[in-house]
Amino acid sequence: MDKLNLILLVPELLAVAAGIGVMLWDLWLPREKKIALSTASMVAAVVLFLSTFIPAVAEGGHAMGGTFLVDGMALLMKRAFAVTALFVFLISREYVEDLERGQGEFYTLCLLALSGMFLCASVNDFMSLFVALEVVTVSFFVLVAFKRRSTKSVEAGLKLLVIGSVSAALLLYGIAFVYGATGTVFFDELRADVVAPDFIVSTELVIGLFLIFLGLGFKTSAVPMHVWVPDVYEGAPTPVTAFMSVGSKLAGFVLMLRVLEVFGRSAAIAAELTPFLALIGALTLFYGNLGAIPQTNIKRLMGYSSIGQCGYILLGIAAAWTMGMSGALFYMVSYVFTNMLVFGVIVYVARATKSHDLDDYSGLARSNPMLCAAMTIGLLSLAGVPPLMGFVGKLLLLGSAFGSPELHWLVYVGLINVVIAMYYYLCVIKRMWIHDARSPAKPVAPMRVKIALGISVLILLAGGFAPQILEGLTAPAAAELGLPSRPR
Amino acid sequence: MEPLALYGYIILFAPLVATALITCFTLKHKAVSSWIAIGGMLVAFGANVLAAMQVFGADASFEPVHEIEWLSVGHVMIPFGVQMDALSVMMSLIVTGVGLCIFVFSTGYMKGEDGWSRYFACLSLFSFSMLGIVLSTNLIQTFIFWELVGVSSYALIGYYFHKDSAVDAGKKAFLTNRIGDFGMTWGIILLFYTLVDTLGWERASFSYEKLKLLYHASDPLIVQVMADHSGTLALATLLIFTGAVAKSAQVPLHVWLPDAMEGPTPVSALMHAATMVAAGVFLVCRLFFMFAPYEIALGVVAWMGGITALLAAGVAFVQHDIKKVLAYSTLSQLGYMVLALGMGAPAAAMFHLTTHAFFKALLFLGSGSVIYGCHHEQDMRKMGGLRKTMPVTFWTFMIGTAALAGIAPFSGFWSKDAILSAASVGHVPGAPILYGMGVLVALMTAAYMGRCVILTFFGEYRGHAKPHESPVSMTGPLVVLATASVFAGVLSIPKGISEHGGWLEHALVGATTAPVWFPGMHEEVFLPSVAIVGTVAALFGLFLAYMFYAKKAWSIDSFVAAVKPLHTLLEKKYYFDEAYLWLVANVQQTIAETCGFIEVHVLRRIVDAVAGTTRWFGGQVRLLLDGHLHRYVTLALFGAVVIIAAVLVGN
Amino acid sequence: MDMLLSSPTLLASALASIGGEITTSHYIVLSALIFGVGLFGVITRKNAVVILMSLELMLNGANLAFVAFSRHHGNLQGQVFVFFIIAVAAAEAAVALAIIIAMNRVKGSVNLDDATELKG
Amino acid sequence: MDLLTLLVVVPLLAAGVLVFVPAKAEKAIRWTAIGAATITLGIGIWFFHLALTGGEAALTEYTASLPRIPWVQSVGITWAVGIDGMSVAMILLNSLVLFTACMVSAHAIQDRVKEYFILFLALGAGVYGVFIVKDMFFMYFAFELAVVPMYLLIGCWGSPKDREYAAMKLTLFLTAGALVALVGILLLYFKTWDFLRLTDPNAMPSFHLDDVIAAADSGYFSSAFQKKTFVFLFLGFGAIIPMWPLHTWSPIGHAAAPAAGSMMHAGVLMKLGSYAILRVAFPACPEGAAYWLPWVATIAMANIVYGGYVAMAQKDVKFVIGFSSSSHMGYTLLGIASVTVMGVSGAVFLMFAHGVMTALTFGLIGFFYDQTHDRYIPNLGGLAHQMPFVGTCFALATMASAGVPGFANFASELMVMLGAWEAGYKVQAVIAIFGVVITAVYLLRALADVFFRARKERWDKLKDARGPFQRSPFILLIVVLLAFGMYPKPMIDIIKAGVEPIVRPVRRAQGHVVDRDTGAVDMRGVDSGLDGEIDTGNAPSERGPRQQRRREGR
Repeated sequence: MDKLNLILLVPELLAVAAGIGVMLWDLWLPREKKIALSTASMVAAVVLFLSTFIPAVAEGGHAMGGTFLVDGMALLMKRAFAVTALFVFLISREYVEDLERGQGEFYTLCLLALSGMFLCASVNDFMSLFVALEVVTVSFFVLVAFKRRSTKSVEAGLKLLVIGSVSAALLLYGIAFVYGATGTVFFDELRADVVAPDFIVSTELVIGLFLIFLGLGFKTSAVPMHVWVPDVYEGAPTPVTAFMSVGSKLAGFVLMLRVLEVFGRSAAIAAELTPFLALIGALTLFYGNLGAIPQTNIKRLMGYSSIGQCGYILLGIAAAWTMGMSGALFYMVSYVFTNMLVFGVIVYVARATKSHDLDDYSGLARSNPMLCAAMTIGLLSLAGVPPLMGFVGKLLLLGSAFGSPELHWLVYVGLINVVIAMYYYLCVIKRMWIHDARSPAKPVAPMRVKIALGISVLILLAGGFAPQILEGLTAPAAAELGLPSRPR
Repeated sequence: MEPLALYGYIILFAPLVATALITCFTLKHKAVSSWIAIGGMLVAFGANVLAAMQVFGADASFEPVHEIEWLSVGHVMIPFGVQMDALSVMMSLIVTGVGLCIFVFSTGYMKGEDGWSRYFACLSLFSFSMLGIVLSTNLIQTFIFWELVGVSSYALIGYYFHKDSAVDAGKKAFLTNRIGDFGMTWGIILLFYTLVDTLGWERASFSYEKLKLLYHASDPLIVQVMADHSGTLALATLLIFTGAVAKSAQVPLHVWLPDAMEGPTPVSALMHAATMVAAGVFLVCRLFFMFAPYEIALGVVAWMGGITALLAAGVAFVQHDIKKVLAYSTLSQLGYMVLALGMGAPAAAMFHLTTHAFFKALLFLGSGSVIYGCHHEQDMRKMGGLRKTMPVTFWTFMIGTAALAGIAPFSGFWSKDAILSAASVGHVPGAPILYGMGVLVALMTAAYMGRCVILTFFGEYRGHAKPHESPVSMTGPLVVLATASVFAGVLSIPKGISEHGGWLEHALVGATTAPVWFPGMHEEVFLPSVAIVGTVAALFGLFLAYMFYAKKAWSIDSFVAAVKPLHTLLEKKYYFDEAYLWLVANVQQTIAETCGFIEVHVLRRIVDAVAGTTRWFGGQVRLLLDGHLHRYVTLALFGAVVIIAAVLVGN
Repeated sequence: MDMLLSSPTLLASALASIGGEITTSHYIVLSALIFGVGLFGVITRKNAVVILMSLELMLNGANLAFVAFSRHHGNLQGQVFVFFIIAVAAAEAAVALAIIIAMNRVKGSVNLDDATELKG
Repeated sequence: MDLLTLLVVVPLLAAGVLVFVPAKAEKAIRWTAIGAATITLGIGIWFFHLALTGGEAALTEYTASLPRIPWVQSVGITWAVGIDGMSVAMILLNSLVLFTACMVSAHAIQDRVKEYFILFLALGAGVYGVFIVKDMFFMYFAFELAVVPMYLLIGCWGSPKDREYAAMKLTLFLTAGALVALVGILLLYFKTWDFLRLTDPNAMPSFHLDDVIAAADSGYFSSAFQKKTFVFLFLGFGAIIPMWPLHTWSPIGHAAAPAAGSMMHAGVLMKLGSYAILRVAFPACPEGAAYWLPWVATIAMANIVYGGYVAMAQKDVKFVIGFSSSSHMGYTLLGIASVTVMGVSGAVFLMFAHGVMTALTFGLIGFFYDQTHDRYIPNLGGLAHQMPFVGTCFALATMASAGVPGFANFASELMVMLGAWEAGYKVQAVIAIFGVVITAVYLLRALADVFFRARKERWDKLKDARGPFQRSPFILLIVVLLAFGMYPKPMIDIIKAGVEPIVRPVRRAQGHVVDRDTGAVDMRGVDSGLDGEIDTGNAPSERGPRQQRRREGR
């Protein structure tokens, strides 16, 4: 337990190393060769992905005196993060090329954020939770404000910063309460304590947990800490938005799952948490999906949509049993490919039309059928339409919530929102397929991106037709979490 | 399958085969089509004759019914088959025989029509449907062909589909019959399930033979049960009768028949005079055992017939279109038959049906020949003096008129006499009145036919185009039918005259007789008084026509002026069409418009409103983020507080 | 402030021991007050720098709570935590100042009311 | 792989292949699609033949021979397909419509052919899926799979006027309906899981219908639960039928869709709802059905009459047919509500007949609309002069739709009426009979005003359907209608064998004596026939389970 066992941290360490390495190499590279950095980071991402398969890592266990845990969920999510990073590097290449300066920093920050996400997947005490979270957050402060000359970018950065810090403070205060109530910040001890027969659920603890979930809700863009999302999604550089919409969101979720996993073991605490999470989930669903309807900017639309998507995962978390966890993990993984698909298209359409207006997408079906197909499939998967991955995830989440009768109302809310979401996604699809092009601009995507998009389309279809493949990974990971195996 | 049944199927399907062949292969080759059609008819007729020889032959040892399962679910089995008893064979002989004449006639009349093949295909289809009704063994099968007859008549009335009048007439015929079919379906279902509820699945059935067994049952239990539910059963019977009312054009569902004259004349002759319109009468004969037990049912039937006969005869006076005159006379003759049925003399009805088939077909073809000869002129006011130019047509037409007017010894006399004598001794309420109406109608018939003949064939020619006699293909059938009209009477010369008489009745006994204990059933005898009254009436009618139109001794105009209101009433055909028009245009259409309004302005609005509301909420939600950071933070923290408070209060 | 009020046991003990010797509750009340003041600052002030200061105040509120609980439970976890918080806060502050400067560059002011380009 | 699965795989595979065919190779694309459709048509006919020769036994045997392929084990999703008399009819229907629709669109669609056929095949696969699967998850899956292609088919190839509104409305309505049904499915799912856990404490859940039905048969589902669940299932699937007043999406959907689109939509898509009700709701919650169906019968009445009258008020020929469809679906509902083997078989047979008939109608309308670009009846007229073949076919289709004997529609509607009366819904039955009159009114009007009357010069440029390629789909459909109409017994025997086990539990719930072996349903309790009824003295019709049931039912 208390041995260092550094081998488990290889991915994290590699990530940090890669970040620093890129930064240093950046110093030596002449201006025109900087493109190599992009290649380097792609390689790094691949290496990081592979590093999670190192036998010692893959078999999992504790490290750093029990403050670092590698289990099924951690591994799964680290791989998801690595894939996300790879996607980001793939679609950001042109964008970074156009930067007059600071290519190195961009990749360094991305890699550092990635290391933070890796850490989030494996935290096993509140201190590392906080630190890991902040590593991600702070890197994103910078990334969002990366276009220092763009008022939008800076404004987005500032908003993210303030709201992020406030939520961090809330989180800390919550942790403090939990610490006060239980006397420890180590998850292993907490896991043991909460199921102890003499454990009493004090109000401090409950409030503390509420605050913690609010604080994490900032990253997962859950109501009420979602306020930053639309602005920042719109203001940030598109690749960063992509990274944030998946990476930092999932980091938040993996932390939520972790905390839930720790405290949810005790039925008493779960009974306190479920209504809270359910309420948040319902509000998030309505807020995101209703807000998305009138949007005319694709990135803003995606911002609201990502709020809505968060609501569905909260359904599974509120249900707090294995199927919910499994569904949440499934959904998170499918979310990686879905959102990356969509943002991949967004990046290259925006490069052609120089704006993010929804009407840029009119007639895409004729001007670039391949991108149009990818976008359509991505949006449909977000809408949860079979035979796509998103549908299965959504069904698992709804199903898990449906298991416990007191959450039926939440499922009805979820179903209503499926229809609403269907509407605004179809509005985009309508533009692409039915309307005629407005601008002569013909979006084009480089081959590597085409391949990436193609692969993720295939994965989405595979995840729809043969969900058992992915489900075979998430189910055991969820089972490990030690939550009840049937609805409460 | 014994030969008789085989004949049945041949009779039934020969015309259908003809239809199929024509539609699939020979639409382009006119001659071939017509020969295929006639061939089909010939085959059917031949088989029919063979069947008749067996059925009416010396040894009556044959199984009349052959059925297969057409559809069966649970306890309900709907059969399909042929019933070859005296009634059906008799009727099918008429259909095939008259049909054959008319097919041949058509080859002359339809010369140069481009829809020739279509015409013969439909004609064959009609023959198939009609024979189906005649030979069917059960209610559902009858209903099936009942509808098919309607369809083929729709197709043939609307033969000239570029003419609005023809199209609308077809529609009218179809819809009027649909109303009848509505009642009929209802009646059939009601009857069947009443029997199911009372006698159980085993005994209930659609088949005529099985039903007849029930009605004739001696088992006291069954008799008891049937008696208990006589009300429902009578209702069912009358509902089925509505089908007959529509098809046989009885008031008030008669409106379609006059318009149906829009079709080619041979069609009018075959369907709207000889066969199809008689289907109703035939059906009642077939189901007579169901009507017989119920005084009320018979009463309704009898009165409906009487009224129709009278009203139609009235209108016939004021028609100028020669075909319209015949159409209304057909109505009134059908009324006669129905009257006979109501009086409990199905045999008499069938007798009249037979003779009427011959002479009315003859008259229609005659008028067709006239129209053809006058270059498709139908208005009698533009004719006259044709007896010189088209002698054959003239003489045959005269024979037909005589028969229709009921002048002895022409066939019409005997059949009409049979009906009148049945009426004179009938048991239904108000029988004497009906008898009086019958006599009056006889008078009127003679009168308007006299008018028709005089206007058409006597006096001076008032038309422009030069009239000419028709080709043999047309006159031939006329002669054949004329002969039939003269001698058809022998089928059932009453016993009083010759001991061999009453043959038809005896032949039909098996098929039509009601239970022994039926009061209204009446052994047909020769009543001299009735014969005399009838003849006098007819002669007086002819005399009137002569005085008014030929001798012009009395001025028709002054007479009309004298009875102005009556005349307008007749000209307006008692305002039936107007009434229906009002019903359709105002009631029906209003309902439709209302529903349409609800659809568009209520239901659709509601749905759109839901969508609109959602969109509105969307618009509101997005206003929450107005760009001011400190409001964001406030919103977030306020939200947090509210949520936490809510949850804590909730727990 | 709110979350303190909604935590009755603490408040009760705090009020009970007014005038008595300093208990954990006093520290918690104090920390809550500090946190609340910071929060109030973030909500009300428009100047980015002041907001940054308020944020630091909130974090320090949390720090105080940790230290107090650490003493209460007699283990050092809380105090260790505080070091982490201080470190992270420093990093955050650095980035924050950088962003504020950038804003000052592009907008010529650090007033949040000038940063309302993104909305809806 | 078994033939049933092939039904889904072949179209999907074809669609997958088409993705990689260059968009310019239109001929190849068309023939690939037609080829796929033909294969499935062959399979459909094969199954029909199997049922014809072997009867229900052969089908059951075939189903039993198929493995349950576990799909997502932890959630209990299995790929399990099965076939019975009912699905045979529906599969045959879908294969016919899919094939003819492919043929029709092969010459009607000129723009974005590749995308069109990819979506079209996906749609077909989805419909097949619903008809063959025995796993509720895949039932929902397949249905949704069919909906979205419909959106794009209508949106991209529909008539420009109202396609966006129509497509959006249709998709949202169908999705919403499916979701409501999903609630019902989930209710069943968890209840079944509880049931399974009774025997084996750590049993896995299951979406498989057999497990659900086993639980239902064992009486594990409380009456209250069944009533609740049935509402969700019925409303959900009912919106797809479409049941009044949830029908507003349907007529406008018909109107806006391209010819083949409306063929598939009216031909098969609308049948999914009633099929699913029979497949899931009846066996799973018989008591719920027994409780709610009297109301359903009344709604069916609304469907028939209201739909008919609205159709009468329409001036757009596609709307006329669209509303007539929702009117005809009223008969299906009535047949379903009757819960007699007669009525339900009639409903299923009607689903088949109406599917073929309406496919024919929309195919023909599409044929002349592609040339006239006008559906407004007063503008049309006399088209039979220019296109006699199409006119004849349309007249036949009209007759079929008006329930003229000789066409399958007549037999099925007659069965529905008999069934409704048998079940004691006399008023509804009479209304249904009257509905036939209404139908005749508006259909004949449309026929006369579009194809008959004087020739109009402005339409002289119209071309009639020429050559086998253009004519064969219409002829095929007509032949099918006539064949099954003239001698319906074979088809009915197949259908009723499949329907009886579905009807049986509901009848038992209604308190009838049911013969378990033959499935023959005795309407009159033990004392059928005369004996033992007279003894009681009072008239037999005053007693017997039918009357009792009616008292319970209402």
